[in-house]
Amino acid sequence: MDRSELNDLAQRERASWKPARLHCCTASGCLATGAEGVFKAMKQAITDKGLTDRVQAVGVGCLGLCGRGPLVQLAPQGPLFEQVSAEQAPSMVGAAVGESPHAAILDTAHPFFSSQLKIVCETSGEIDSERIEEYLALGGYRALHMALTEMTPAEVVQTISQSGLRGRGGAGYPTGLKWATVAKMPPGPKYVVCNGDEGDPGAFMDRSVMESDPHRVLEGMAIAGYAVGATQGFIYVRAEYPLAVERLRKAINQAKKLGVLGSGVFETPFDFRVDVRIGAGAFVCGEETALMASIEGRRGSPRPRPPYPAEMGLWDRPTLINNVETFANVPTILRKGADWFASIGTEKSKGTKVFSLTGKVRNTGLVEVPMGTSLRHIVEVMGGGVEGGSVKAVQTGGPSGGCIPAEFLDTSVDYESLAQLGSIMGSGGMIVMDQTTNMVEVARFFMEFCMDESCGKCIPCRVGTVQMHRLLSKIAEGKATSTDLALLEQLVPMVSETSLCGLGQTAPNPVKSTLRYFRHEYEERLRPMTSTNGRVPLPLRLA
Amino acid sequence: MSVVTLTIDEKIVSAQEGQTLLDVARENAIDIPTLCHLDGVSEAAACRLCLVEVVGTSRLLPACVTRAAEGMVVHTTTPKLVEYRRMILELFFTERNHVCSVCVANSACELQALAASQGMIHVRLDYLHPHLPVDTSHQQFGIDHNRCILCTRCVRACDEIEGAHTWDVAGRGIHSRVITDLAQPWGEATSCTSCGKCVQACPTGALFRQGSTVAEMQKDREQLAFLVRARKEKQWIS
Amino acid sequence: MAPASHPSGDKRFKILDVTMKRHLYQHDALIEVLHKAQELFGFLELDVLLYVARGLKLPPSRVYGVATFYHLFSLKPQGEHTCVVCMGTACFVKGADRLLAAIEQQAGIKAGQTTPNGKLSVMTARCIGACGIAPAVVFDGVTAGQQTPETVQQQLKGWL
Amino acid sequence: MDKLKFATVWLGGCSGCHMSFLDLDEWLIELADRVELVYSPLMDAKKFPEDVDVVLVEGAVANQENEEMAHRLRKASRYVIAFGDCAVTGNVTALRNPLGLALEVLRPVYLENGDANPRLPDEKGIVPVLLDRVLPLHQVIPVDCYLPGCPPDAPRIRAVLQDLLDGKVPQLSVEQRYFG
Repeated sequence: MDRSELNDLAQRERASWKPARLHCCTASGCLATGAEGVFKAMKQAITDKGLTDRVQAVGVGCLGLCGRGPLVQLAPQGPLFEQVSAEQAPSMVGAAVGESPHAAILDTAHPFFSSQLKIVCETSGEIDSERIEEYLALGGYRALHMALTEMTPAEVVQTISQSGLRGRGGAGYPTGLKWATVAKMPPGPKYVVCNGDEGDPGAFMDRSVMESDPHRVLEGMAIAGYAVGATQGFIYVRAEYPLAVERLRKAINQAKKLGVLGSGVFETPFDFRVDVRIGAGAFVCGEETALMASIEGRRGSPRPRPPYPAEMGLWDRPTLINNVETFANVPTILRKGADWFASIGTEKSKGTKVFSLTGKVRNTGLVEVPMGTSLRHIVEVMGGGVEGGSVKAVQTGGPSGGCIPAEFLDTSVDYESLAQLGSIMGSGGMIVMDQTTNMVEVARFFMEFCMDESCGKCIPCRVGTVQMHRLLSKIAEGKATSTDLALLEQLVPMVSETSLCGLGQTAPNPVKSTLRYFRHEYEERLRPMTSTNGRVPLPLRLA
Repeated sequence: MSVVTLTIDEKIVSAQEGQTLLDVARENAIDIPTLCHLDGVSEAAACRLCLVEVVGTSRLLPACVTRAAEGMVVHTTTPKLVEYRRMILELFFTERNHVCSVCVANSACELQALAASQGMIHVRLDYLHPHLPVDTSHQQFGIDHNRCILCTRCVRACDEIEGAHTWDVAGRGIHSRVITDLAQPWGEATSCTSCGKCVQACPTGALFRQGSTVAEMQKDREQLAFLVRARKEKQWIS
Repeated sequence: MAPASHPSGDKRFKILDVTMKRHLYQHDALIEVLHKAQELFGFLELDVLLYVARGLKLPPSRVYGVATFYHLFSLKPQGEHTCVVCMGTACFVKGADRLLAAIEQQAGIKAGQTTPNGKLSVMTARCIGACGIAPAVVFDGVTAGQQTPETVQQQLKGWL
Repeated sequence: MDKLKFATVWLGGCSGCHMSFLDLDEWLIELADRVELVYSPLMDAKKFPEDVDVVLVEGAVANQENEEMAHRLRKASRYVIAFGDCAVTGNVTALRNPLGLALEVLRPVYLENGDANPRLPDEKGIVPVLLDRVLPLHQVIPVDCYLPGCPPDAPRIRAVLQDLLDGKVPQLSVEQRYFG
C-alpha cells in the first residue's frame, strides 16, 4: 500500500459512514455493565426502524466516564447518554434522527470532559476498535507512512527527543534518549517491546488504550522499530486483559493484511513484525528485565541493571522497552510535530497524561489532561470531589507510589512535583481517599500486594516485605510498641536501597509517605512498652 | 585487556578492565561479604550482602556484578552498609528455621559465619517459623528446606557445571522453594546424576550428605571453581 | 522432530502438539503453551508439565518453576464455577474486603480454595482494571461491577 | 566495696548454659569475690530479689511462668543478659513454633498419642500454660546484652562478665559471637 492507496482507503471509509453514528462503548468497563446488550439492541432498533442508511451503531473504545456506564454517544456532536439499558436502544436510535430521547444525558460541558486534552485518547471512543479502516479514516498510520517515506531513522529519533516525551510507565525517562541509545547500538537483531503489563492496582489507562485503539499502539511501535533499527516487536499484555489481547491480535492481522505491518511495510524495505505475548499473573513482570525474562518463557525474575535492555535485552540483544501510553503518543507527535507537543505541559513534563480516577470520588473513569494540571482540578473539579465528604488523600503511582494529603492538592501533576511529595507519577492510577480511610490500612494493603507479588529472588524484597507487612499488621491491630515502629522505619530505607529491582525498591513508598503525612495515625495505635522500671542499664558502677 | 586503577576503602588498587569489584577486593584482601556468589558459576546478585557505595552514584551497587572502572572510588564498610548487612542477615534468619546448634553444618556454615563477622548476634524482627519439609529420599544426600536461603547456588552449579538442571526454583516470593525435577522427592528425580555438586555449593546445611550429624558436615566449595578452571584452562594439576 | 503424542491417546495432547509446533518448539513459547495446556486440561497436572518439558526440550524443573511462578497457572483442579474478587486499590477502598468476606462465609471456603463438592473456586485478583466500576467481581469470566455483599451472594446461590 | 548483686535465671532451656557457667571453674572463685549471687537455680533462693545489678537469663520464653519471670526480673534488674541461644534466638526451645500454636503442639502429644487417660496437662499453679509461640527473651522484655552460643562456652561467659566487672560495655570477639 502506498500513500495514495492509504488516502483512498481512508476516504472510502469516511464516505461509508452514516450521517449519524451511535458510539457505544465496548471497552471492559462498560461491557461489565451490559454494553454488549445495548449495542445489539441498538443495531436491532436501527434495522427495525428502517434507518440503516442514516444511522449506524459502532462499538467504540472507552468514552471515559466508566463509573456511569454503559455509555453511548451520538456522533457527531450529539448527546452522551449514561447508564443506558437495552430497552432504551430504540429511543437513542430515535435521537439520531431528531426525536427526543428517553435516556439520561451527561453534561459534556462538565469539566470532567471539557478539561481534557486528548492525544493518547484522540481516537479512542471515536472509532470501532476492531476495524483498521476506521483508524485509517481518522488519519491512522499516516505518521508511520511519513516516517518511512520522508524521514531518516535519525530524524524520527530527533523528533521524539525534541518533543520532550518521557516514559509514561512511571519513571519518566526521556523517551528520545532511550531510542537514541538503542539506535546507536551496532546493527543486528534488535527488538521493540511494548510493556502492556499494567499491574498497578487502580490503574487501567493502558488497558483502555489497547482495547480502544490498538492500532495506535502498533503504529507507535512500528515507528520506534524504524527509528532504532528493529524488525521484531513484542507487546506484552497481562492475561487479566483478555479483551485487549483479542483486539491487539485482530489489529495485527488486519495491519499485516493491509501491508502496514509485516515484511515491506508500505512497500518500503522496512520489515516489522509484532507478536503478542501474554503474561500469566505476575506484577513483577512490569519491571523491564522481568518482563523480558517472561517473554523468553522464563520465570519473571528481574536481573541487575546495568546492563540496561537498551544494550542487552531480549536474548541479549539491544531492546527498546516503552509503555503502552508512550507508544500511543508517538504517531500524534510525528503528525503534529515536536514543537506542538512540547508546547503542552510543563517545562520538564511535556504533553498530556492519562489518569484513571477512582476511589471515593464522584466521577470515576479515565481522564487525559495536560501535564501540570493541579491535583485539585482533577480530583475536585473534574472528579467532582467526594460524595458527602472531603478528600483526605490521593494515592498516585500504585504500590510504588505514595499518598498525597489533601493539603497538597494544589500541586501540579508532573514528574518532579509528585516526586517531591514522596509519590510518583507512576503509570497513572489516581485513587481518591476520604476521611473514613485508615492510612495504616492503606499502607498495609499495598505492602500485602508487594509481598504477594515479590518474585522472591532477592532477600530484602522477599522477606523485607513480609516483615514490614507483619509490623504494619501489628500496628493496625494495636499490638505494636514504639520499638516496632522504629524497626519499620529502619526497614523502609533498607528495603528501598538494597532490593534488586524496582518492585522492592519502591515497595516501602506507601509506608514512607503515610508515615510522612499521617504519622499520628500510626502513633495513636501503639501500645506502651514493657517498662524497665526506670533503671538505667549503663554504665555500671564498679564493684 | 587494559588495566584500571581504582580506590577501595582508601586503598589504591589495580584491576583488569571488566573485572568485578568483588574479585578486585578479594585479590586485595578486602573482605566483602556475600552468600549467593560462588566461584565458577554465574552471578545471581540476590543476597545483596555485597552491596557497596560508589562515589558519584546514589544507588548501592552489588560488587559481584559491578565492573571496576578507572578512577572509581568504592567504600565497602560505611555505617549504612554495616547496618543494612546486619538487617539483611536478620531477614535470612527470620525467613526459615536456622537452628545452628542442631545443624549438620554448624561451624561450616557461611550464614552462621557471616552473622558472627557482621555482628548480627540477635534478631530484632519476628521469626516467621514456617513449617517446612526435610527430604531424605535421595540415597546419598538430603535437603532440609528449613536451612535453605534461596541463594540458588545449587541451581546454578547443577545447570552450569554438571549440566543436569535438576534443580530450579518453584513458587515465588516468600513461598519460593528449590525443587528437583517436577518437585517430586529428590530420590525420584531422574535427571539427578548424584554428583553432589549442589551439596558442595550450598552455603548452609540445607543440602547435606546423609549420615553426617550435627557439626560433622564439611563443605569443599573450592571444588566447583576447580572444575570450571580445569575445564577452561585444560589444567587439572596446579 | 515432533514428539510422539501422549500414550494415553487423549486428543487434548494432540492439540497441545499443534500449539507447540506452531511455536516451532521454541523455549520462549513455554508460557503460551502452558496457557493452552491449562485451557485444555483445566489445570496443569504433572503429567502435562512433563509432556510440555519433553516437547519443548526443557528441564522439567524449569517447566515446574515457570508453572508455579505465575499466579494464573494452577496445578490443582479448579471448581466448576469460578468467582474472582478484585482486590485492586479502587475496589479495596470501595469495600472489596467485605465482598470477599461475604463470599467466603457463604461458600465456607477461603480465597484460593475450591468447595469440597468441586462446584466453586473462590479467588482474588490483583486488579482487573475495572476500577471505574469498583468494586468488581468476575463470575465465570464475566465481570460484574458495583457489587455489594448482597448481589454477590445472590449470584452464588445457584452455584453452591 | 559493694559487691555487684548477681543473679542467674533458667527459663525455657536445657540448663546447658548453666552447666557451661560452672565450667568457669576456678574463675568462679574470683567472680565470687566480686559479686554476690542473690538468685539462681544453683542456690536456694525462692523469690527473685527486688534489686539486682546483673542477671544472666538462660532459655527462651515458652510459657506463662517464663513470661512472668521475665517481666519480674526486668523490673528488678539493671542489666539483663540474654544468656545462650535459647534466650537470644529461641533455638531448640522454639523448634515447636513451626508446628503451630500451643494446642496444635499439645494435641498430638497428649491427646492423639496419649495412652490410658489422654488429657491436656492443666493443673493450675503447677503446670504452667504454654504460650502459643516460644519467644526469644528480647521479644518479651528489653535486653541489654546478648551472649550467644549453645551453650556459650566458659571463655565467652567470662569475657562478658569480666567486661562488666571492669565497668565496660561487653564486647565479644568474632569467634565468640557464633550461634550454635
